[in-house]
Amino acid sequence: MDDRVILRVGTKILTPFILIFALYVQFHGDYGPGGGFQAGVIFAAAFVLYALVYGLGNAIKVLPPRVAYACGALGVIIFVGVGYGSMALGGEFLNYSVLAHDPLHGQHYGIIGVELGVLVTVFGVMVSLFYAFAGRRRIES
Amino acid sequence: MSEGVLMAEIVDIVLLILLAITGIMIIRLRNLFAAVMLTGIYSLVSAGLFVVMDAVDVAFTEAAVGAGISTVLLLGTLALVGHQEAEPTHRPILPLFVVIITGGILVYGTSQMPPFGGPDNPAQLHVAPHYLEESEHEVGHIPNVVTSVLASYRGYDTMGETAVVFAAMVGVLLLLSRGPLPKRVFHEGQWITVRPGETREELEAEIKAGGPVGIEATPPPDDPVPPDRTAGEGDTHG
Amino acid sequence: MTALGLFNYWAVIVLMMVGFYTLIARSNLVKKLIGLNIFQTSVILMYVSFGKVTGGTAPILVEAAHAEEVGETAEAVGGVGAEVVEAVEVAGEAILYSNPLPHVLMLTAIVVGVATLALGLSLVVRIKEAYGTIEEHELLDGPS
Amino acid sequence: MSEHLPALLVVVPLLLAPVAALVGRWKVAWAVAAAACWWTLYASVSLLQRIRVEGPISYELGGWVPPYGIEYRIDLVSIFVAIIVAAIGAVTIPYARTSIAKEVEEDRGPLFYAAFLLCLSGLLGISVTGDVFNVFVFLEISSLSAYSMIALGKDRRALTASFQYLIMGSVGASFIVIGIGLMYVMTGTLNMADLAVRLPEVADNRTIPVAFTFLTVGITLKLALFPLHLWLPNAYTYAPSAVTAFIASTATKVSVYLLLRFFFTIFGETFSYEAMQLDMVLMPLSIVAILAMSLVAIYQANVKRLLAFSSVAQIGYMVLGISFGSVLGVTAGIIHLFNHALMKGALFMAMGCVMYSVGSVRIEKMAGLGKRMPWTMAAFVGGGLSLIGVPATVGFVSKWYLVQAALEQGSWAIAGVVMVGSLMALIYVWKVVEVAYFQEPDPDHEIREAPLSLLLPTWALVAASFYFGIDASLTADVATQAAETLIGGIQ
Amino acid sequence: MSEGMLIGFTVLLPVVGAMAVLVLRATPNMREAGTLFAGVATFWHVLGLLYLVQEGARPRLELFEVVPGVPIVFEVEPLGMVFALVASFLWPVTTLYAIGYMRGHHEENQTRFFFFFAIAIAGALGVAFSGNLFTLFLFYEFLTFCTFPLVTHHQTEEAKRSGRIYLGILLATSVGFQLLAIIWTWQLAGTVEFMDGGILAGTASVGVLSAILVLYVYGVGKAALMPFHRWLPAAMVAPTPVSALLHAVAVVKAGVFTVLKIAVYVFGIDLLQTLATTSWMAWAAAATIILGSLVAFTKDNLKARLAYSTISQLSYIVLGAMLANEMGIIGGGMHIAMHAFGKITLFFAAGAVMVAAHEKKISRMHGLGRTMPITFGAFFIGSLSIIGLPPAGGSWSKWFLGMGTLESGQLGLLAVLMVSSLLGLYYLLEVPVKAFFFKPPEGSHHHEGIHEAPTTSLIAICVTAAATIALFFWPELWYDLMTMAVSGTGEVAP
Repeated sequence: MDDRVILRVGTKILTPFILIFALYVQFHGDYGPGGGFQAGVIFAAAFVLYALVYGLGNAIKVLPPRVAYACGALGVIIFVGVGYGSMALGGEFLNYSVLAHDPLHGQHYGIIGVELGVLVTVFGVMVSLFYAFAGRRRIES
Repeated sequence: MSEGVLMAEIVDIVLLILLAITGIMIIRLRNLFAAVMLTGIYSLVSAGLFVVMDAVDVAFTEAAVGAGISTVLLLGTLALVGHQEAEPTHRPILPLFVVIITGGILVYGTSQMPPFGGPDNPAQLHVAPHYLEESEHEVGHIPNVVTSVLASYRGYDTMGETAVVFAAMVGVLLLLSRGPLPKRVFHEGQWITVRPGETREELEAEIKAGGPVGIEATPPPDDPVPPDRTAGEGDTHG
Repeated sequence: MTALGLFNYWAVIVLMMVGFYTLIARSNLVKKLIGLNIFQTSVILMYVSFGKVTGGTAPILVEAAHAEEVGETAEAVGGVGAEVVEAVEVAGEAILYSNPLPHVLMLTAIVVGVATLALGLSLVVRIKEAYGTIEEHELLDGPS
Repeated sequence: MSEHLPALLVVVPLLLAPVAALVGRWKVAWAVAAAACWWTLYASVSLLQRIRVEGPISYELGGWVPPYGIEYRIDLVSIFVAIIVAAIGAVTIPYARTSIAKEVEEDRGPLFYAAFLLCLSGLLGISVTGDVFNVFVFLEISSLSAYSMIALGKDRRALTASFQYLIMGSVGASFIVIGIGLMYVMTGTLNMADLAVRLPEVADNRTIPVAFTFLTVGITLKLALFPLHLWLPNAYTYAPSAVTAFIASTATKVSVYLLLRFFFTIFGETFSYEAMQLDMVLMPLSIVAILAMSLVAIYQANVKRLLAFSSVAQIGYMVLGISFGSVLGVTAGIIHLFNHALMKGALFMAMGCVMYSVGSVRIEKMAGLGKRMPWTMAAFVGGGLSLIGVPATVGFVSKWYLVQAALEQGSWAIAGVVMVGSLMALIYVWKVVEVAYFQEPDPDHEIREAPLSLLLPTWALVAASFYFGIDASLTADVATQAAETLIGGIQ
Repeated sequence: MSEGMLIGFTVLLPVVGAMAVLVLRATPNMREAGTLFAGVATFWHVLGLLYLVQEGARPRLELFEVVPGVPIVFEVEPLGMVFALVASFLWPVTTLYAIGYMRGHHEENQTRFFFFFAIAIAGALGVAFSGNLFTLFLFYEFLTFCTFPLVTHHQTEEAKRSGRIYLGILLATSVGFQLLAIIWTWQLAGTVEFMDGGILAGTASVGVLSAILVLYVYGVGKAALMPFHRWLPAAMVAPTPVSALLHAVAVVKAGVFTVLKIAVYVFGIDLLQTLATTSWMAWAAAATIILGSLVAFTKDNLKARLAYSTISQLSYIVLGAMLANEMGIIGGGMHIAMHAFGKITLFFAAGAVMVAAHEKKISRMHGLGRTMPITFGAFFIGSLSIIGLPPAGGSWSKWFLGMGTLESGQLGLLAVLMVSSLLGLYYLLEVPVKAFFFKPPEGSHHHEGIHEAPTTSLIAICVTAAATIALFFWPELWYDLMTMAVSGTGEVAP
């Protein structure tokens, strides 16, 4: 048990930073490399790290598989929803320009929206995949 | 030619050679754990190569996905299926033939291609300059042109990509999840996770027995990845 | 024409064929998927090579942001803001950017690749459970 | 609303897929999926009407002008294929309700229907898009969901079949991506119409023929043209019944459409047939496919497998028509897309009924089914007649055009091959009919007719295969116009 | 009622009859009454059409287009009228016979039998009235499929085997050759309409057209030209009424009728004369005539012998068509009717013997004529007609066929006709001779307690036998119709 203490404490300290980094990647995507996809992967990575160190059972307590699964589906709905929104406002599908009075603002909102969708989906999917593989044995036995 | 360009090209060549060596090692190795690790390295090296070739977004993603997620998934699988590859039963003449033909055709096809890195290559001339020059006015102040193309010009592709990821989740869960996902329930003052299909009676019996309850019952908490599975266990199909 | 010429393409083709060979020649299903992974990564390399412009830089319009900054500063000090901005933009014209389009496409391709890999691996897990082996020749010869 | 139909056709199922995945109960998920399927049928039919009046429709996704943004470009060929996909989806979904409930665990229902909708929207997306990379993305959506649906079959061989499909499908998709990349590097564009304009200028460069080769090989892998068909028989045999019916009637059809799109719209007839000598490759392959695969089908003991091999042979017919490169030949290919979807859908659905009631589709288990399951077997006979090409069925119409196209080229030997193929179809259909009608049923085994919810969709397809066989003027008309559009190039 | 409606009605009536059979299946008497009624009504409608045709009209009914340019269309012309008259007249007669036979033989699944029987007649009428090659092909195949359950009626292993041969040969020839030829015709001529004088003249080289002719003649498997004749003896496992109506009248005549129709309306006599393969086909038919007769000789089973006799006689009609002159075609067309009446009489008689005496083998029919005089008397009359001797109708058609061979200068073919008739003289007349003049073997009891066939069957036998004789005295109807068909005008040639 002793040799794991450092690992556990380290993980506990590290996780918030990873999450913040993910958010940075998400919102800095406009200026530098990064975006919803990368951020989603990093989010998921933080979680996977937690699960690896603290065990799957604890991870499931923090983030039940159902929630991860729902995230995976929800992100797609958000993305497609942005498309429907622009359609409802009279533009083509995914034409963000109509989302605000000013086309450039509209574009900005739209991009934030779809990046969020990507983030949520990728996070949810990656965690779900991890649960599916890692939890394969235990759920059945 | 500036010094920086020359430097970049040398790095480029070195990395390519490194990749080739890694690739051939992956073929030769029969220990799958080692192969998976090398695959991760392969991804990392290629991420480096992407950086050299100015594709920072691709590099970032490749590092996160290829070296990260893919490796985790591969390792998780190896833990379930074992990690030793069998000896080959016959010499793969036909695959070799196919590969040589395919590669030959590709080499032939690239032989008259505009040279690597030429700024006047057709690929650089038609659509791409529009993104570089106009995105500022059309999409707004987003310096990373990759983001504006990804999210706006070709946002529909990205939506498709999201759907692909989602499809993968659906597929994996269809294949690997056993019954409904485990549920969290509030039971006698605490949250517990209930195994899918577990009836109230079973749950109560477990609680009465005093042992661990629900999903927490089975896994030793410090061993996230289960050991190698024995053949054909548990599956009633077939 | 650079020193690399077509070498870059051909090296990528070699990598691609390494992956392709692993994919079709190997009997172990995990190894096949690894081969597929290498194959797809090499395709990504090929695309990115297509987009590379020698002497170029990543398609992030740094100087545009910079120009704005300079312009704002210039305006703040009551100088000839517009002219400064223009000057910086003209300088920006000279900067070569690599082609962003292949990068965008390949981001999608990476995602598709990992999605395929995940699905393939889950199939491998199930095959192992159902047959007790993940060697293709044993699967084909084994009892049906 | 109506101006957004091109996008809505694809994104409605795409939106409803995660919705179906989120609802807890499979019945609700089914209802969501059914709504999406029927919507796509409505949308595609109304688009067809519009296109027949107004000509091809272009829809700029995201409001970006092509070639900078992604364009949906729907002409008669696209919408014809989209209608096939949507119609088969709309018929399969009520069938799936009963059939999937029996073959797939109940709690996976929502996931299954999500996969189904993803597959549907992927296939529709391929058929209407005007952007080559978008083709790849939607191809992957449909493929990934197809792999997972196929793996759900009860038999453990479904898993290996799915894996094999995954490997070959991914190789095909990678080849397509390589082809697209090579085209892009020479033209700088991904838009189909734009490519069609810019490709001829660089067609002398070696890169373009190689791009063409990779695209052709990649697509033929996906459409299972002999000898790249190895994934198909297993996948069709072991997938759940409803999945087989859906995939068999749509996935390969969409791939054939891609072939048409690339050959005619993008590369152009002159390049494909004169510079690349496409006919010299496709014609022999398709002839071998017709003869060899029909022969293999005759010796199958599993009827779904038999039908799968027959599918490979039938794909040979479609490609044969395309390989002529004439209006008549392409018309034959296109019309056979539709016709084969109808009859194979019906046949696989009938086999699904047998699977439902008997639990096996091995031929020896079908003894006496003519008496025990009269409606199912009558549907099988109906679909079988069409497969043979008896007049008043859709199969006849296909053959009519195909033989005509062959004779137009003066190749009576190929016309003969088509006829011989029909006769071989007669033999393998007959094998089943004989067992079902002339052998006495096992008296110990209580077998009952399949429920109405399975029979109705099956019979809807059988009836359609007779209706469009007796009055083919609509399909023939659209197919001819579509072929003329393709060969005439982009208007 | 408009002319078009009349055609539609005529073709549909048997279907209505079939439906009636299904509805009335609970009470056999009502069921059979329904069939009979439908049969008489159909015949009545055909007569109405006959009247129109004799007036020189060509009633036409065009339905929807199957593929652009190829509609489903009916047109009643004299040649089709010949076939339709024969089929629709003999249907109620055969029904009458079948009532007695099926009950006497205690057959099972009688409802299915009568149902498909009626449907088959609809198919035959569809073939007769078809206005283009496509419609003809459609009903031709329809006929194949709906007679299949009749052939395999007993569902025994033997029936299954025969059914396989039946369907295999008929479909293989029609799909493999005939359909190819039809599409080829469409490709060359741009139409598949039947037209006076043909549609193929001048559309392609003589070589190509010759090849198409061969495809057509062998493609019509129902004409049973050797080597595609095996299905006909195989089909004899069916109950005798089926053999009688379908395999002496409806199905086989649909085949030779198709050959005639193609010869007259697709190629045209003039074109036919110029083709190299016409005389080859004539000789192929001649070979079938001789070989069929020789095989008939060797058969001891009465139905098998009649089957081979049918193969031989069908080739007379093919021969008539391939003579490519007016006399030949008139003879061929008339032989459709003459042979139909003669052969159905023979089959009826054979069936009657089976029902009454349970006897199939000719060698065991010694002396049966004394207990069943009417049956064997009718057999004798039928034989005369097939051989071509007066006072039976068959002599006329043979006469014209002979004239045709003379006109074309093919004396060899005339000799074939003669030889075949001589063979027929032996293999057919052997039966009544044995039945009437030979004594039953000593000590055998197997003829005791045998009476004539059931009454309804007997009536049918008498009707067809009488008609066979009547045809000798009044052949004008058939001659006039065929002349109209050949001359291509509404006028009756002198």
